[in-house]
Amino acid sequence: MSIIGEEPFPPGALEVATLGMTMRFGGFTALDDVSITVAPGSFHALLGENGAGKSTLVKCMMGFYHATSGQMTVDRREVKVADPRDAHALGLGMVYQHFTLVPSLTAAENLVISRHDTPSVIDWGKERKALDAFMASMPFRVPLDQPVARLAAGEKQKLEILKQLYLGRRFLILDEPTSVLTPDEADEVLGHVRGLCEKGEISVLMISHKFREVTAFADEVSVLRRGRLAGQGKVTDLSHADMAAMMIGSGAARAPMPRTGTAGETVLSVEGVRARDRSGLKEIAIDSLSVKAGEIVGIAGISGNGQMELMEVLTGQRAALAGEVKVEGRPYHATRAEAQALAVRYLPEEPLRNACAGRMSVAENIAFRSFDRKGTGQRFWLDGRAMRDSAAKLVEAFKVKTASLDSPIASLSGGNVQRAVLARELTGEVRLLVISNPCFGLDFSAVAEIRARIMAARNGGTAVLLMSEDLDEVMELSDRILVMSEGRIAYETAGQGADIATIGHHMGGHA
Amino acid sequence: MADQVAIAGREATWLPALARRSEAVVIPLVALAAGFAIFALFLLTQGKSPVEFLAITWKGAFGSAFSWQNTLSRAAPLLLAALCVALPARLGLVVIGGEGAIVLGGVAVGAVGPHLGAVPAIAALPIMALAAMAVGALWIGLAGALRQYRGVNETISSLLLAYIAISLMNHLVEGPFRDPASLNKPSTAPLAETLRVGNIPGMDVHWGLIAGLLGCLVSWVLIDRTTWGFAARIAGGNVRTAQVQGLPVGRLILGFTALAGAFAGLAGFFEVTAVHGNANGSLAAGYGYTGILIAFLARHNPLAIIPVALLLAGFDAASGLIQRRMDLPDATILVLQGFVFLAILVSDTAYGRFRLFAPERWGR
Amino acid sequence: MDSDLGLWAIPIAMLGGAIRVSTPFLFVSLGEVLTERSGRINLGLEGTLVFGAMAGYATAVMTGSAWAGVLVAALAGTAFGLLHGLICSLPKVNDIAIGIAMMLFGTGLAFYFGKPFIQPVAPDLPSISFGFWTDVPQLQAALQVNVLFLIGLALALGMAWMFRATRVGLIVRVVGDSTDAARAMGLRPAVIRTLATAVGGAFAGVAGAYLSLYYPGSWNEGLSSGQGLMAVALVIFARWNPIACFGAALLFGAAGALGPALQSVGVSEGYYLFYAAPYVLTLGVLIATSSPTRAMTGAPGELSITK
Amino acid sequence: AGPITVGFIYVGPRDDFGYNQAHAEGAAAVKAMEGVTVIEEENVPETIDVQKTMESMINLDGATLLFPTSFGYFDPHILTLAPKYPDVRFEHAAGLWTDGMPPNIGSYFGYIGMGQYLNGIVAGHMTKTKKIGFVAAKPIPQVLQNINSFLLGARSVDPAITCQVIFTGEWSLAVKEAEATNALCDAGCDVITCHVDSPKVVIETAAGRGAYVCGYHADQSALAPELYLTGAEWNWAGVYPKMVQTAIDGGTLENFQRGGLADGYIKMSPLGPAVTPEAKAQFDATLAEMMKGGFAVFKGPMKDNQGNVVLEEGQVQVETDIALESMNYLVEGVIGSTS
Ligand SMILES: Nc1ncnc2c1ncn2[C@@H]1O[C@H](COP(=O)(O)OP(=O)(O)OP(=O)(O)O)[C@@H](O)[C@H]1O
Ligand SMILES: Nc1ncnc2c1ncn2[C@@H]1O[C@H](COP(=O)(O)OP(=O)(O)OP(=O)(O)O)[C@@H](O)[C@H]1O
Ligand SMILES: [Mg+2]
Ligand SMILES: [Mg+2]
Repeated sequence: MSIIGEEPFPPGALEVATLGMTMRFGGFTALDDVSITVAPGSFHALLGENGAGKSTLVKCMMGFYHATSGQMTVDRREVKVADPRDAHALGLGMVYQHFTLVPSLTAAENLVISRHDTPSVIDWGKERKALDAFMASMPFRVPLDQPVARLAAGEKQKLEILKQLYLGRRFLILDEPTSVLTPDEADEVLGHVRGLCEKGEISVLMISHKFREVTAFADEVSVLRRGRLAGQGKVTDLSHADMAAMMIGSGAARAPMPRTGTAGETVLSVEGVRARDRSGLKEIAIDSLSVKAGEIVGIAGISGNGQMELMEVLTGQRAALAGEVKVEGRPYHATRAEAQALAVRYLPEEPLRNACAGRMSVAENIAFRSFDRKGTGQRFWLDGRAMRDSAAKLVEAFKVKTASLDSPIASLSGGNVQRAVLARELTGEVRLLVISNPCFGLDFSAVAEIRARIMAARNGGTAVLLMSEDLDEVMELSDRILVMSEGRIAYETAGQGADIATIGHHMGGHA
Repeated sequence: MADQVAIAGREATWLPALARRSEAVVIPLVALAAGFAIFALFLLTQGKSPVEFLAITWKGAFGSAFSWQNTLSRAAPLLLAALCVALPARLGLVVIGGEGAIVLGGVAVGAVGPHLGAVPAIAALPIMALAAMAVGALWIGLAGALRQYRGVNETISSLLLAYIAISLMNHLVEGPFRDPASLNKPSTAPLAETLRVGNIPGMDVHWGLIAGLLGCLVSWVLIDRTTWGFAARIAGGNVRTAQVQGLPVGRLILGFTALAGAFAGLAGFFEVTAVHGNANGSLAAGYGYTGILIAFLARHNPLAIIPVALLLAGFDAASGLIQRRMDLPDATILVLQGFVFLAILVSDTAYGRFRLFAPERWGR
Repeated sequence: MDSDLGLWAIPIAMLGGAIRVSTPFLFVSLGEVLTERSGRINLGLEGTLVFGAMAGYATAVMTGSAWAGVLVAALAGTAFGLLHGLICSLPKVNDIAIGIAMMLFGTGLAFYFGKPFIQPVAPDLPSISFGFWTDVPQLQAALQVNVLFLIGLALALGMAWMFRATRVGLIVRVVGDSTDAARAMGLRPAVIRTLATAVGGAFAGVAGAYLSLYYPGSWNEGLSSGQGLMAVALVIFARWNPIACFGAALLFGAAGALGPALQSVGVSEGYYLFYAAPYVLTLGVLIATSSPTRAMTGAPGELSITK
Repeated sequence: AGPITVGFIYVGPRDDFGYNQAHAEGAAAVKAMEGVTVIEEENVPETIDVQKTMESMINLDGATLLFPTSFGYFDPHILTLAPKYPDVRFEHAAGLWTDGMPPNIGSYFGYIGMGQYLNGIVAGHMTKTKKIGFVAAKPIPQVLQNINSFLLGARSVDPAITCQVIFTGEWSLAVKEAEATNALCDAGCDVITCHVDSPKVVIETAAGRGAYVCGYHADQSALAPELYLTGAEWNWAGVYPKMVQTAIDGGTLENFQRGGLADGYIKMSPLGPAVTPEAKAQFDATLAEMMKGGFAVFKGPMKDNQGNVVLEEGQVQVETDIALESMNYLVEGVIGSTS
């Protein structure tokens, strides 16, 4: 907390700096002597692989963690931040990697309750007037009376940022703020934030994995590697390759992925499928969609436009009201027997939530596809030894880092969970692979590895349907690109030579 | 993450395996002792001797052949009642209405039994058992079906169904199924002597105990050693995952709740055939509710149900002796159970805290 | 005295039953709403209620004041709630299981310490006659309303307002819906949940005092026939809405009065089935209002049983 | 005869102002005897638990005389254990020992219906609405006989009186008993009695509604001093010491034993302050008649409340008539049904 008796900070953007910040978790050093200065009114980017310590650094700044050693200054005054409340009092705010809005509260309630001076009894009439006035001064707005759970992801992200501005923060930390936005929306949001920087109202420290955003909006960049500061500089002085080299060490430039073979027979075809969406109010409608062997069809779109529902229809979690899904010409209902007979595999998003049982062991999780198979027949008695043996092989082959095969899979890091799931789903013959956001929140090298495996499957003749909110990913991998908007396929183009701007427009529903 | 290395699967030797497994035995035992210790303090405030209490409890529960048989007799229905909670729990369902399946299972036996006079016992007993299990399966399966097809929370529906079942049982045994000769205790007609289930040879404990033990064993094999059980564990761990894997979650829920109900119904069968000889209001003896506690204490592991049920039955068996010898009220044993169970459940928090039980952290 | 009301006797009896019987359900379910809205479940309120009944009665016997009994019952309930809350703040502890153990613990302690209080007679809580306008004695009796019932009604309305328009109410909802969001706001979820559980326990204690000090108005070991457990179930039925809890408690009380009322007008066959009416009714409404595809509306996001 | 250990088992708490308390008072009287050790257990359910409790008393405490007091302990629990322990004497309240049952079982009870008849006489004098009420647990013979006796006592005053009965379905269920009492008051009953294990709730609730009350099982006058008329009480303290003494002396206890007012098995609570002189006069006269023994409440012609003739003209069932113990009807004038 600031020292009593001192003058308050002058209004406007703050300068915030860390000096020799070190953080140890037991014997493990997550942050090692990191010094970063964010100049007042600047837009500072923080890069680094997963686990590099980015979140740890900002959590120390916000008072979630207490650094083992090191100091922090705000406008050149040393400050002690014991908990987030202290940080807030200083004018520091943070938008987290995962949403911190309260789903069942309305946007208005979320805003008002996050204030530090919320009155004991809230006069909603007065508050609404103030909120409306605030909203009117913002370049983008969000419906105030809806429970947040009903907002689309993009709206939630906007609301997160609005909330910080509403709270009058003068130093803003953004932890991967654009992962759920369209490029247009991302540009809009970050552009506005940058505008505030330029006006001298706030300073920003943004964590990101997207070089494009760093180049477009940031002034300065710092790169962490294994808890150490690996490099720093003006954005204008650095190329993408320079930044990548700082992140992963000695210039491990990636070769473009080889793409071999040509598309074969149609494997998946979806005709006239209709299904209710989560809220039960809207419908998704896929008139026609097909994927051929040896082809990756990418579906781009902002989250909340029906991709999840389509995935659920394909995995059998959601009943289709009409239409037909066929695999290899045969009607497909996603039963286990069909999936096994037709070699259909899935990689749902957020693998720990959708593709694993967190408390079961790594070996058990890896066996989910095969535990009941005995050659081509069914098995009744479980074979624990065979499960362990094959899990051991796969853990090795897919380089899953785990303390033991018996560790609960929830104790693995995000990237390793995804590797374990890949190991399970890409083993054996795969004729159709349905994927959703496979690399969300993963680092650079993990992303490269996973994309390579998907490409390898394609080259081996697998039909791949890839739904991703990461446009770069769709562009990099797809042979054909579809855009999903408002529950429909709004646009189709070949992967080669696709125009990112056009796709972005269709994603936003204007075109 | 320097300590996390890609490992080969063959590292397991007996010592780490033993260490990992012993955690689940050592922690509850220590907690049990702690619970007793707190209770001892309570006794001291009441001016009673904890040592004497412990000695009498031991004597009444396990101290002699008679006491053992007393404990085992009481444990028999508890084993089956606890399975009724533990099996659905493996699927992530909290079913607390086993009492309903027990009483209706008993009523089914009371209704069917008197009509089986002409059937030889060898066939009649299984028919009665099946009737009880079918009714129990139907009752708890109904809670499962409501959950699966109507999205009704199974905890509350099973509780409501239990209250409904008890009313139904009372209505039936005092109305349509009442034996007019049952005077002061309205009951169904008494079962023929040949249709009574007797004691295990050489013991004063009825066959329900064996059925309970077998039930636990079969459930354990089912859950731990078969692909069905594995599928159920996946669904219990994460139902979305199970759906994506194409596992028949609905059928698993129906199957497991029905099986759970069948075990509870079987408890009703033994209450009627081995204890009462007819169905009457005493079927609602609260075994179903005790079963909930046992299942949670056993962390829904069917094998762990056995020692936990014995512990509870032992407390019950000792309760009378404590009343008589120490001039303590009958509720003393409830207080003891409260302390002990809270201690054991609180000890859940200790799992994973001790390096001793985590071989991967040895030598660090 | 014209006392033959014919079939009118049934609705009047159900009205009276609703008012008399609903109060314990109301208090326990309001307490549970507060607790569950903060993201914790307390299945042990049955034990708290029984202990509250005993403690309240014992205090009233010893002090001669029924209100002192209510106060002590509330304090005892707070203590049980606090214990539950603190235990459940420990990582990995299962709150459902702890609740079941607390049920046993509370009941055990109540029976243990309650033995000497089965015999003595305690003063009753006062009630207010709202039946002055009528000279039908049945109606007058039905409209004998205990002060606690009115307090419960006020509490239900107050809680609904609190969740909407006070800082405390919003904070409880935040904590119950998203631990992460609460942490990010600088709230301490464990502390808030523990406090909400403690206050919820106090409500359950008062519910017990109503049973022992007003209706039926004596302490014995069979006093509660599962009101505490049932009330916890009613919370799901009422979708975590305090005003709906009031309605649910009234409905449940009225349905419970149906059996005796029917017998009193001569419909006496199959009374056990009428006694099941509250449960059948609750289950029926629950089935009718649930849906397999929609998540339960109003369920706090951090609640273990609806996750 | 040496010292002897006697066990008492109760189905509820032993101070319930009712059934269990009446027995516990008997046990207390036994405790006061020389050379007798009394052991007691309360809240023992009618399941395998009671069998094990009895065995535990026999095996671990050396009890040789047991008083398991609840109705439901008899069949099958006592019948199961008695052959196994031929040297132990099982004395059961209300059981119906018949030839062929083990000889070491005794079943004893009192003609408490007489007490309810006396309750009815006072109620008949005191009721203004001509409607009296009865809260009953379950429709078993003993309860039906009590209800019928209560009404017949009242009808001996005024044949226009009716009795409303409400069954709660359980021996002890406080809230439902209170609701039943309220329903009776709503239906216009102004004198109320009951047959449940613990009458405290009924008495207090009825008195709270301003109705007169008649007690049952034990003396509840302290609960409603002004409105309590009288009550039918057990007098086990007068019975049990005699039985235990017989056992100590090596005498034989009857397998089937019954007694009434004259034998000191039951007694009436002192008449309350509200009782009118006319009521007192008829009460006293009838009581004196009963003390002679052989009193009959049930005399033909008599119909049940379905209109069936249950006793022909001239048929008389005196208090000792065993047929009374399987009564399965409610007499004309009782509003209620047996199922
Ligand atoms: N529930 C848990 N129990 C034990 N350890 C855990 C748990 N959750 C995470 N960890 C450990 O904490 C560390 C951080 O996990 P996190 O998901 O942040 O990894 P990461 O740095 O993002 O790695 P990746 O690049 O693989 O995603 C991992 O080493 C993981 O093993
Ligand atoms: N609470 C903790 N306990 C132990 N280790 C931790 C903890 N939090 C973080 N770590 C470790 O510190 C390291 C840095 O983690 P951090 O979350 O800061 O990474 P990050 O750079 O933000 O990664 P990402 O891109 O996945 O967000 C990781 O290896 C992680 O395992
Ligand atoms: Mg991070
Ligand atoms: Mg990560």
